[in-house]
Amino acid sequence: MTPHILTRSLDRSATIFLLIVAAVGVLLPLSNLALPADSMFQVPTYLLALFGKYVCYAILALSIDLIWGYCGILSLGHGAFFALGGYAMGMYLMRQIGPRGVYGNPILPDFMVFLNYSKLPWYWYGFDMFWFAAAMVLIVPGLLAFGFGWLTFRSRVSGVYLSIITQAMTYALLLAFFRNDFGFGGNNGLTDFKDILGFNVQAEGTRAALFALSCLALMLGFLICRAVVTSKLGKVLIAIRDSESRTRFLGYRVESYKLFVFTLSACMAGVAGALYVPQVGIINPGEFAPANSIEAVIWVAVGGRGTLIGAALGAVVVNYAKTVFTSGALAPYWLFMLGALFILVTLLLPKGIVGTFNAWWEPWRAKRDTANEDSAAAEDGVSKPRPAE
Amino acid sequence: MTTNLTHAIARPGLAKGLTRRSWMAATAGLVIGLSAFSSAKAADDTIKVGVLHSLSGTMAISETTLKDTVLFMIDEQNKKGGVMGKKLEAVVVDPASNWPLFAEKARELITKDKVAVVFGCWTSVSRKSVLPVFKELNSILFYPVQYEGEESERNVFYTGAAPNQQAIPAVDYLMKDEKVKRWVLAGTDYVYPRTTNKVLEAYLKSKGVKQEDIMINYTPFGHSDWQTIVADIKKFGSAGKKTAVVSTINGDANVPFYKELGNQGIKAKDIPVVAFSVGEEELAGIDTKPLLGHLAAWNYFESIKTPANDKFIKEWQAFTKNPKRVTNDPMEATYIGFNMWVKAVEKAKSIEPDKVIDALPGIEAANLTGGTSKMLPNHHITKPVFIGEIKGNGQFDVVWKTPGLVAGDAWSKELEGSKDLIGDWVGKKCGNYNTKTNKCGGQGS
Amino acid sequence: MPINLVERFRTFLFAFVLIAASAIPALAGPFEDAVAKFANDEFSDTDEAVGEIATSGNPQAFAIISALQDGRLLADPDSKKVYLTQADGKSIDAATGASVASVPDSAVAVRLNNRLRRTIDAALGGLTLMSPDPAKRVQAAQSVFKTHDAAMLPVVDQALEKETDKKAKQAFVEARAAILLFKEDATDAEKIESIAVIKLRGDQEALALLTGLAGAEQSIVVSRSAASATTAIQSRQTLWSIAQNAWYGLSLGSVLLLAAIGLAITFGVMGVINMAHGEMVMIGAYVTFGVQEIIRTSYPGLFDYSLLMAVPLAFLIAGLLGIVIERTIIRFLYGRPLETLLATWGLSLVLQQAVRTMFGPTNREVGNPSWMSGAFELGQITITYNRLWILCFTLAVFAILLAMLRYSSIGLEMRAVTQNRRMAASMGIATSRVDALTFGLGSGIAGIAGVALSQIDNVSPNLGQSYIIDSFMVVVFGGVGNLWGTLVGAFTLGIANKFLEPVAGAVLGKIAILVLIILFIQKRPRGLFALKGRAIEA
Amino acid sequence: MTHLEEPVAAKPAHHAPAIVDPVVAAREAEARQKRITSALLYLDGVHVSFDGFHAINNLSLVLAPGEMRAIIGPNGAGKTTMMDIITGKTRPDEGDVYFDGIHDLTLLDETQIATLGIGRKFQKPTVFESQTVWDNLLLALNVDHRVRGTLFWRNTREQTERIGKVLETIRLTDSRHRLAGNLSHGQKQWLEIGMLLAQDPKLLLVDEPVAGMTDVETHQTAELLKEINRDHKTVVVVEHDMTFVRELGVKVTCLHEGTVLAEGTIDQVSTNDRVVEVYLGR
Repeated sequence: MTPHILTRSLDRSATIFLLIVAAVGVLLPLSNLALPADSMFQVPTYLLALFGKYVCYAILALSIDLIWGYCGILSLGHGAFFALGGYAMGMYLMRQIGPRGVYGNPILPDFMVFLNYSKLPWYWYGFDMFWFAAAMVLIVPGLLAFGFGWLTFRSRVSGVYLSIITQAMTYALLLAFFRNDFGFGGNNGLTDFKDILGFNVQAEGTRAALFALSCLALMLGFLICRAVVTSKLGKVLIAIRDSESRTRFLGYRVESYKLFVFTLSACMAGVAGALYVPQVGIINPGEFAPANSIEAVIWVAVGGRGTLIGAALGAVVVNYAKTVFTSGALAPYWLFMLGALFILVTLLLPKGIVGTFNAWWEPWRAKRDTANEDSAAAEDGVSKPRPAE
Repeated sequence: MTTNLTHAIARPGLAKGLTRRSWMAATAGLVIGLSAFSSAKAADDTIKVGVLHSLSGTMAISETTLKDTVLFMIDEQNKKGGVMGKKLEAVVVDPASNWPLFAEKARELITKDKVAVVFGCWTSVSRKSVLPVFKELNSILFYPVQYEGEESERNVFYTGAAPNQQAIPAVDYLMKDEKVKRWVLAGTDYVYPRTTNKVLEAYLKSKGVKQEDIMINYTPFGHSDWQTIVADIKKFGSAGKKTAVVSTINGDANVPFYKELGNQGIKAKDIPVVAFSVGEEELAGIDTKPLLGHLAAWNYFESIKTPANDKFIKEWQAFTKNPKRVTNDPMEATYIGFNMWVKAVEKAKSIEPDKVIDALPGIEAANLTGGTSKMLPNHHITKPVFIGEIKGNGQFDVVWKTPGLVAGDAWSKELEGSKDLIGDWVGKKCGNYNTKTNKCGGQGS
Repeated sequence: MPINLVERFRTFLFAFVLIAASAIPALAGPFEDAVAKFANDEFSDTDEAVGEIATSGNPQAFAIISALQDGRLLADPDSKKVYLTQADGKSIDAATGASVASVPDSAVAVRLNNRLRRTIDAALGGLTLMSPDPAKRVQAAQSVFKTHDAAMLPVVDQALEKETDKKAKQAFVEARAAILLFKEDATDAEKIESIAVIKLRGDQEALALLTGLAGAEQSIVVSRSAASATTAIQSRQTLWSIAQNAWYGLSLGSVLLLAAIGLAITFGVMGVINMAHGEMVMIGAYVTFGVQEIIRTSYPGLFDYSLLMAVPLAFLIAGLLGIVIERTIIRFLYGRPLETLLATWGLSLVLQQAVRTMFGPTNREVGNPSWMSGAFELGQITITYNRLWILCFTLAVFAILLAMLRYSSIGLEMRAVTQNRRMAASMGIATSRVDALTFGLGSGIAGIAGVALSQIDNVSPNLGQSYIIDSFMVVVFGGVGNLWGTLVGAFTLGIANKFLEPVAGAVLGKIAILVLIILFIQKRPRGLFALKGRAIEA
Repeated sequence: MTHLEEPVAAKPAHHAPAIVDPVVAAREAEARQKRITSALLYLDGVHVSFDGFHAINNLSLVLAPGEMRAIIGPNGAGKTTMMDIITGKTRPDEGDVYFDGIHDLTLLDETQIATLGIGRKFQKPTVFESQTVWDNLLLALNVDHRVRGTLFWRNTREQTERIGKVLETIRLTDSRHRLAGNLSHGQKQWLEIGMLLAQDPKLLLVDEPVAGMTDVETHQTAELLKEINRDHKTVVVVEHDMTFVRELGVKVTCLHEGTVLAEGTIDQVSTNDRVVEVYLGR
């Protein structure tokens, strides 16, 4: 990444966002590990695990926002890439169990033993090595997205049609992974993990490290997204979103752009899934459910489509609400609240939380900043968009 | 489609006061949110009991009843004065049929709410999902549903049937009483049917049934178009030998399956279907007249006449204020598990998980069918097995039962991988002790 | 251990022939003892009692056994008395035949299990071989065909001689052939002739019989002839199974079409992605449940008409709900299809949970009216009435909808608004009213679909979810905005699915269909029946 | 009355960007050999139908390099469809479409055609509304349009100057930081023309450039187009506004029902009986 991309990507709010994520990524694990359990400021392991999950969801939300908010590709199957990344990591973790499984088989995971597998299926080879699994976390979702995108974007399937066939894709994968014959543990999925890179996945230190790592991945993902959307490529993506055929008549190969950003986004979703699995301790075909993908899209809508910070924020806010509402007296009504939230956000906050916030105070700020911005713009040749009235 | 959204693309410039303030406000909000989580502390005068059953999503259909059962049991126990002089307090959460959420909620119940015990889970995957949490945080889970076995964990007590307490007696009955020679093993494609069918296949073959007389069929969850499969069963069954269907079809798919059976005219007297996942609750959604005589194998039926069961049903219907509310096998399993836990706490004089876990094996509690179930060292219990025929009113008529109670096997003797394993948390302190190598498999070799 | 069924059947038949020939009145004594056994509440005793009563020759035998079959035979375990409730509601003492004023409360229906039901069938089957009702004679002959017991030959011969009914005669001929085929002392010529008869019958039972023959020792000519008959039947059955699969496919297609047709209106015509469409279907199913519940408690005689009443009601309720949804949510989101998707998804969560709160999370029972129960055979295809009616119903709904869009004024307005909203508005069409009505129509049809689906599927809060993805696939595959496309799409997918299922299994078949749809959309991005031209590019 | 352009002496063929498709290459080689035409744009015997409706019917049209042509015709005459064919949006059912004498446009897609140097302005002004005027022009600039090129794109003085020049030409220098969506209708039309200029094509297709403009703006637009044409660019203008067409003062083609009804000067065409009958009205 060349420096000019970096400077361009880091505006004020992006920098603040990164600083906050970094602070959370350092302070929460530190407080969890260093402070005594009865301290007021100690973050219990339970919360750390919970927030680790949110951070993974935030990465997934970022990846969706990149394609939906900036390129207008509404994927209702992004959970598939998330789940594939998760499975790749899960397979590594399964292989790490080794002879500590309940049947004590040094090679075969438990579910294979009781389904009478005589040897490891070929597609499980290599997953005992971390680097291989880590590569697969990117390659498998990336390849699927590339293949799917190559077919789809070339034949100009777009809009609602694309959304529906992405849904078909994840649904087909859901059914496939449910099959026990498929060799991924069927409905029970992969679970009962012991070690990651030699560290016990349940140890507090590992949890803290995984949390910090997730925050780091979120920062990195955010930076990559920012670099993409603030480059000229980002402008082309927005152009494609707003008028695909116009972009084509300007001589841009729209399908290449879509393919690039779709694949990038799928890889990010894969990373999110890979970080998610060791933290929640299970990966199961349920992650492929179309409902999950739709929910992830809704996080983005709630936070603010087309604002990367909003996507991450939306994921955290909605999941936090879900955590709160599914416990205690509100438990029977939480679906009402979640449903109402989605309806109200689309009706009353079409720009999402961050988008609305921007629209609300941007004109005010713009008035103050006009002078120095114009001079700055003239120099670097990149102009600043303003909200539409 | 053209949209007029705001896009934060590039906004260089100096940090302005307002942004900083707004971010500070957001951070403050986060901190308040955090403290809201950790503030709840267990009150000292009650014992908290966690209820981890889905109240929404696909599994709500089965699990909601069990949540009500636990609440009912707690209510009854509190009327008797609670446990060790303390009232019980239920903490209900909704894991929403979402497996990672099960793990999250289990963690929340144990760490945040500090519950003494959790009653919960239905599907195997939900149990697998929470298992590491219970192990890590050393708490107790009572699991009340019949399952595929092949598990014995220190922190889990299995009060539902293992395959040898449901599947094998049912097949025995069909072989002896109905002279069945040809078998269709039909199930939903997940672990419980897969394992049960593996166990059954091995068992049938050991009884001399040939491969060509066994048909195995798997369908996806919620399968609703049964035309082809029912026709196949019909065809398979008309080869001159007495045929039966052993169904491990899961919850939702059963209604369309039975409707199709009824409509295609497969009568129980020609091809009986014995099901392991169809109870009174499932039948409540079907007109059972065409299904007269099809079978189910359970450890409990609502129709069994014993004083304990009559009392249970009466009080349950009063508790739910619904005189038509049915009872079923997993409810009885919850009932037994709950009473065993109460006895174990009273025996251990503590709710400390370690003490209760050690106290539980050997505890006996009356079941609802006139016997006394006992917690075994492998954390499974002894249960009677009943075969019931579906009646026209949605209930079952018991046509056969085991002479005594059957001890639950954690590890199936019919499967290659597990025939030498036993679970013994009393003597060997091990859930997967290998009797051949005399080693505990799970603790590394 | 009870006496072997066939064994007893043989003795019984012997007795039957005797009775038929001499009609000697039965003697009292052992008969009363046999009847009293019913009161023991033991399956083995009941079994013995049935055998003894059937062979007793007592004129009450038929009445008692059929009462047992229907659950009209009550036994008092205390007094060991057995009562029989007659069709007119009056009760008699089963042993003596004397009327009784009232049956004691302690008397309960004699319990049965499957083995007993078969014993009863066999007993009644023998008793009905000479029944005056030809349908019953056919049934009796069928059961002889299955058991092909040589002892039955004289009775069958006798029955065949007297038989005048064409169908029953054929059944007896087949039964006789089955017996001869397995009779040890039958000649080869007789056996070959029998094989020819059985080959002509050509169904699964015939095949089973011929396969069974392979086990027994036969002369070369007979086994050769049996083998060729088997092959002939098998090849014929392959053809029939294609027809059967096609029927299953049509039937599945009709279900898909029914679920998708409302969506074809809201999504296809209006461009609204209604994720709550499945919930409209669910509401229709719950309306059916409600109607049946009222009928069950208040007007049980009207049960067969429950669906006829539920259809308009479901249409109205789901339709009105649709209009409310359109007015309160969707109209603010026109032109933003993806936002509509999210809002209606939220709505679907709310509706599901609302139904769960109101009706409970468990399945609700929706019964089949008598005209939708059972099946009939067409050649060798089994056609169930409920699926046949659903197919007819679906086509009727489709035709009415098509006619409505084409010929009614509201249909004209709907088409006008979808084609050019601004133009329609300037011509004085109240576009917002048309929007609401169109959405209401789509929702109402979803409600109707719920009525039909309640006949084959669960009525639970999750009902809608299982159809939503399939419905979208159908509409997209068929081509958005084209009702004919939806029709062809639904039947194509249904039939393709049913032909794939026997080869690949249900799960892989479904995956294959999804993959095929994805690939198909690459080839024709706008579906099977895509609109062409400039209009759609806008 | 209708007559085709006289064949001009063959010019050496332009070297087009490398096209890998062997079929295309073969067709081009064939075309070069046969020297189909020296015209910049050559349409012959083109047919298109949508579901049985004949949108274009045996259409033939030839444009010499550097020519400006006005196309008129009633609604549904096939004007926009003709543009769709030239720009690769619609494939003709039959007929030849050649650009620069060698490129068979029926084999290429929109992107390839745009890269060859054909720019198009739509009937409804289509600019990127959520981006600034500056960015709109930047996107149109004919620099590297590949993914990698745009991802690592850096601004250069030369590009800034080019955009600045276009901004001046279309008189939007002061509005360069405004969002395109906030421009007036006329300004959007101009911006779109400006994008065409930034694209620097050989052939400009301009669909109804003055729809919704004031008289002054219409006049200015005409001047602008003439200026562009003076820079040796070939221009096709589709327009209803006869005053505007007259002001352009170029050869006029009248389409009707997908075929050429008349061709010639504006006076010739507007006095043609059939044109008057179907289009101008009596």
